[in-house]
Amino acid sequence: MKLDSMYQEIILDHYRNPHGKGLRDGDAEVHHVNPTCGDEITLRVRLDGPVVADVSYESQGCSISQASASVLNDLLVGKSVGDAQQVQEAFLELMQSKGQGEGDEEVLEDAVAFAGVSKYPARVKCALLSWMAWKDATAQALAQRPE
Amino acid sequence: MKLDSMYQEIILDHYRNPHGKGLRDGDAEVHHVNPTCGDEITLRVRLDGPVVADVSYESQGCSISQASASVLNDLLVGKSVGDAQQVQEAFLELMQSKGQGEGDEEVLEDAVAFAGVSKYPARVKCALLSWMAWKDATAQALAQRPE
Amino acid sequence: MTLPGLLDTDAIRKDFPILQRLLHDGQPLVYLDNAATSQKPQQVLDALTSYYERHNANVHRGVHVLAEEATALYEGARDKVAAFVNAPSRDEVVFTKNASESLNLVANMLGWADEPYRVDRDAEIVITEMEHHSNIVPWQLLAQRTGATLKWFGLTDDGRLDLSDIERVITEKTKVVSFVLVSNILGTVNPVEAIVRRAQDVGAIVVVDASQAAPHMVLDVQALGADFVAFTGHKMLGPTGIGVLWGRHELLEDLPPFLGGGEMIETVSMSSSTYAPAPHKFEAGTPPIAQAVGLGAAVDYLNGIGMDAIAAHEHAITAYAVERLLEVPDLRIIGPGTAQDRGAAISFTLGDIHPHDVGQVLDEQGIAVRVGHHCARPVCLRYGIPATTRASFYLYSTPAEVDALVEGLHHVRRFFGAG
Amino acid sequence: MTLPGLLDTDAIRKDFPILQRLLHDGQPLVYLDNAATSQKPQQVLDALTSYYERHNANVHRGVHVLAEEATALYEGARDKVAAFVNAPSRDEVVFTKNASESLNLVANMLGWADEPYRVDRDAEIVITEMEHHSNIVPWQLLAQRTGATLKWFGLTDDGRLDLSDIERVITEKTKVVSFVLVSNILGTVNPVEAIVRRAQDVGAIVVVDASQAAPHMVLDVQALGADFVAFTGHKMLGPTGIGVLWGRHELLEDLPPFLGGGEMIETVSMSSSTYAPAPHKFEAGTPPIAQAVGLGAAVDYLNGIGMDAIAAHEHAITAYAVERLLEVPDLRIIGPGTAQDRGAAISFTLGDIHPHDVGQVLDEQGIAVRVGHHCARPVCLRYGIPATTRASFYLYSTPAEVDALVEGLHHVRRFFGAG
Ligand SMILES: Cc1ncc(COP(=O)(O)O)c(C=O)c1O
Ligand SMILES: Cc1ncc(COP(=O)(O)O)c(C=O)c1O
Repeated sequence: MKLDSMYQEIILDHYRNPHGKGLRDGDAEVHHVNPTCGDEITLRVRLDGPVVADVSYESQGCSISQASASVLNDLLVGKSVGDAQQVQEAFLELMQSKGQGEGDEEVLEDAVAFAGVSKYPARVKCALLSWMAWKDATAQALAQRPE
Repeated sequence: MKLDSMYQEIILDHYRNPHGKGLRDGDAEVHHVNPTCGDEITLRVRLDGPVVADVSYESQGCSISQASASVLNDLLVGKSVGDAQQVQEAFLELMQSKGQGEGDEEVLEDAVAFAGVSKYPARVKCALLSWMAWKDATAQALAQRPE
Repeated sequence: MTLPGLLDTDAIRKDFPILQRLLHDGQPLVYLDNAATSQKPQQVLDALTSYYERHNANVHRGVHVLAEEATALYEGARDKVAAFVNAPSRDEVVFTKNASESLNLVANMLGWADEPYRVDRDAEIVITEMEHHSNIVPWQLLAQRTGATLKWFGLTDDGRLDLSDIERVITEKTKVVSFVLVSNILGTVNPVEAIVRRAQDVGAIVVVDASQAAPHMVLDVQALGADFVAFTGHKMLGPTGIGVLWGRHELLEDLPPFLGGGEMIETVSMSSSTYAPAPHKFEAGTPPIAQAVGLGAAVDYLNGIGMDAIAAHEHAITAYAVERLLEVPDLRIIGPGTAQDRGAAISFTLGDIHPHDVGQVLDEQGIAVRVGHHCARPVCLRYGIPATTRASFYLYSTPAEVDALVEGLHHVRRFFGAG
Repeated sequence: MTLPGLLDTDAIRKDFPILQRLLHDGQPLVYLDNAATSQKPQQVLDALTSYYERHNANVHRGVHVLAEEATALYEGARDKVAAFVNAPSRDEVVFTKNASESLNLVANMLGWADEPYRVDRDAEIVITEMEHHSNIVPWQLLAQRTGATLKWFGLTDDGRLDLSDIERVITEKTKVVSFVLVSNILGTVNPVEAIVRRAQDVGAIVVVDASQAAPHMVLDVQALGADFVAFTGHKMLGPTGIGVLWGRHELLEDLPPFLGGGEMIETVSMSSSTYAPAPHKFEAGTPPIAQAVGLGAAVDYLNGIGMDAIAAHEHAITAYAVERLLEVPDLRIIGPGTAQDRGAAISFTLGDIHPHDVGQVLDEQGIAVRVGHHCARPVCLRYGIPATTRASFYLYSTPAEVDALVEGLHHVRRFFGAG
């Protein structure tokens, strides 16, 4: 069944047991909405020197957007901001691949499971919601830093 | 040629030599425009007791609207207001007949020549312009009368 | 499965080419997204094609054959729509691009109007919590831009308007009351009379959003008693790109224009202009000519079946659907729980499976429903849910499609490990 | 008759079903009313039909197959239009219902904007005396409603903009300059650069009405240097019911919305709403989906022929038409008397025979021209004439049609006893 390519077991697992959910202290907070479907996320980023110390979030949405936030938390927390940005870019590229990309498992780990989502234009935005929020929040956190 | 049914010789004559054109004294003046084509008329009505003493006008427009004003002047001046209104109604009915009406020559005289115009929806408004202006001006002139 | 009151859907479905389409691996299309937009019968497509192939020209102002034919077709469509809603005069029918434009047109007219119509900082505007965004945002913008106060009727737990405090909501300060006749998310059919009576008592203008009514029931603007009625072509078998605003003649005459341009003028000079009489005053620029012609053909088609018969068909399907949906475990209908005073749009939640996921898995089975807030987010907020899944029916919907939906929902539950 | 630069009109005309039509007693249609609206090739009709027969659904917000297909087609049309006008970003292309709405949209945005864009009582708005009513009335309304002052460039005797006092017309107070790129009545192609330069010097927003340019020449919004460019689908082989507003990204982001409703929001609650990013912010309600798809097909068709080739064809036809028309006694061209810097619309008067009569007698011969003030009444006032007869050409026009027109005009003169 074609659907299984989108709803990988790994995605459903993250959806049922999201990692790192809940709002904790952060250096910057953003609220993003997917106006085409109403999914929402409030996301905070805490940086510790060059490192993404925490990404915490409260969100509402479908299995794809929820699982994606959970995977993001897994992948980015603990990485340097630069490395995390690379992961974010790789994920964005995968999502824009219209079902063509497979994703580099070295970089994306569990997130390669989203490859199948990229075939569904309406769901790509769900998958990207938390990643765009993270990008925005991180930019704000960096901008606030004293020179 | 079908066109000849619209451009009766009589219409072209009135167009070339309009009767009663020019503005003279009146009891009421109106300015009507045909917004779909830009034809314009300024028309004055002078009443003398129950009688249409004069209909004078300045106008700009096509052969149909010009000839129609000229025929109107011929037909209505000198009639009682009541009779003139009957002629106006008969003309309106003819114009709305979509090529079906012939017009009562007893009532409409030269104006029956416009029967062919009623086949051309875009030109019906040209033919009616002066008649609607006359109706409006007469109503105003009557309304102004001391009781 | 046959139910009393059903139309001959076998015959009707033959008129709709898209209903023959197979999806995915040969699944027949089960189109249950009619509240979003309807499908179009061959008759409407033919009207469009024949307009473009034989008569296309710009309307009004032309003395050549094509221009006269196009004008007659366009104005003929106005006659058809006027008759369809029982308008006292054809001049009360304004063609717009969609219902949203129709509603914005009213809001803007009232903002720019002179007294007694003018909505200004002392005025109150009344809407309801179940409005489509297209009947919320124009009034929010008007309120922001004039300083007027926006008020609204809340909702009861079973998806009805709470009119218990009608005297407090609609007051002497109320200049306009705008509400939906049939909700696109809840399916509720609202009690027009009570609202209109109160609005008239205080001298407020009444605007009815009939976008979900015109396609599905007899719509009689005179019986409604409203001042303006808005609806949209694409939901009633017509093309996209055309909407309707019906308005009472005196109001259309008195109120100022909205969009300025060609067609809506009487005479223009550089320093000032005068405007054509209604409806042209409100139709700036080249109108949606082919779309009006297509809407006229849609109206002919609907009349051919009969709006009463369509309403009866949908009522039967809706009653059946409500009954069968409630068989599905964890399914909660958002809106009236019976077919009483409700239209053919049924929103629901399915346990904690997100509507996006419900819709996706149904789609895989060829079943097209809509998921989300259906442009009525305040309703979701009111009922504390992020979104709903909505199935909505029309004259070509069948009980077998209801069965397919129910079957599909069982599959959804199994897929997400809930069944 | 062949002229250098002509297209293969035999082949092209086969694509246009209506051009095969016979009028009256078997007269072939000579369609010279292209400035009012263009005819549509089979390719555009097929795109419309196939949209409705296979893919029709409401766009955005849908997870089912049809909704995804319809969205891809609609947004794909935006990509095509963006490429057609060389827009830096697809998000700068807003779909409206026609050029008139596009122009009203800009006028309204500027009226409701915050500083520095806001047009208020201290502001000056500059247009020209050769504008279409759709680029006059919106600015008159804006001026009336804000107290701003409306100013305009006059015309020279040979139908050009009189820019001699440009420094006095466009001043530090000027907030917006809106002008037509190619006049629909005079045919004049205006000198964009001089106007844009002066407008930019004083920090004014520049709006270009490209309704008569987009169909006929390469339109490159980046080269133009304007802030907004408006045009309309039906004049460029597309359906009725769709227009375009291109706007610079920052402006679309900064300026407030116009129509409110579904599709244009980010999030709505009863008390307030936030708006989607451009272009959706300006597309309230269900958009003209099928019409956008049709316009996309029209753009494909135009690209297939090549806008340069189309411009060359029309230039050749126009030069030939000017030359031949001037052979007709008492014929006076209103507008530039040569094909230099002019489009393919040629207005003229014929002695004192009223244009309505000219048009009627031409129609009898199957020749469709437009007569009247062409929604540009100030031009008629300027040249002291009540109206003109206008012949306008397009990519399917032939020298033989010019000959038929000239023959027809001789007949008109004979008919009214002038020849
Ligand atoms: C120069 C010009 N501007 C604006 C318009 C208005 O276009 P539309 O009627 O499609 O809104 C037209 C055509 O009528 C035009 O020729
Ligand atoms: C109740 C209601 N009102 C208004 C609208 C807006 O209609 P449109 O999108 O055609 O403008 C819709 C449909 O989307 C609707 O369901």
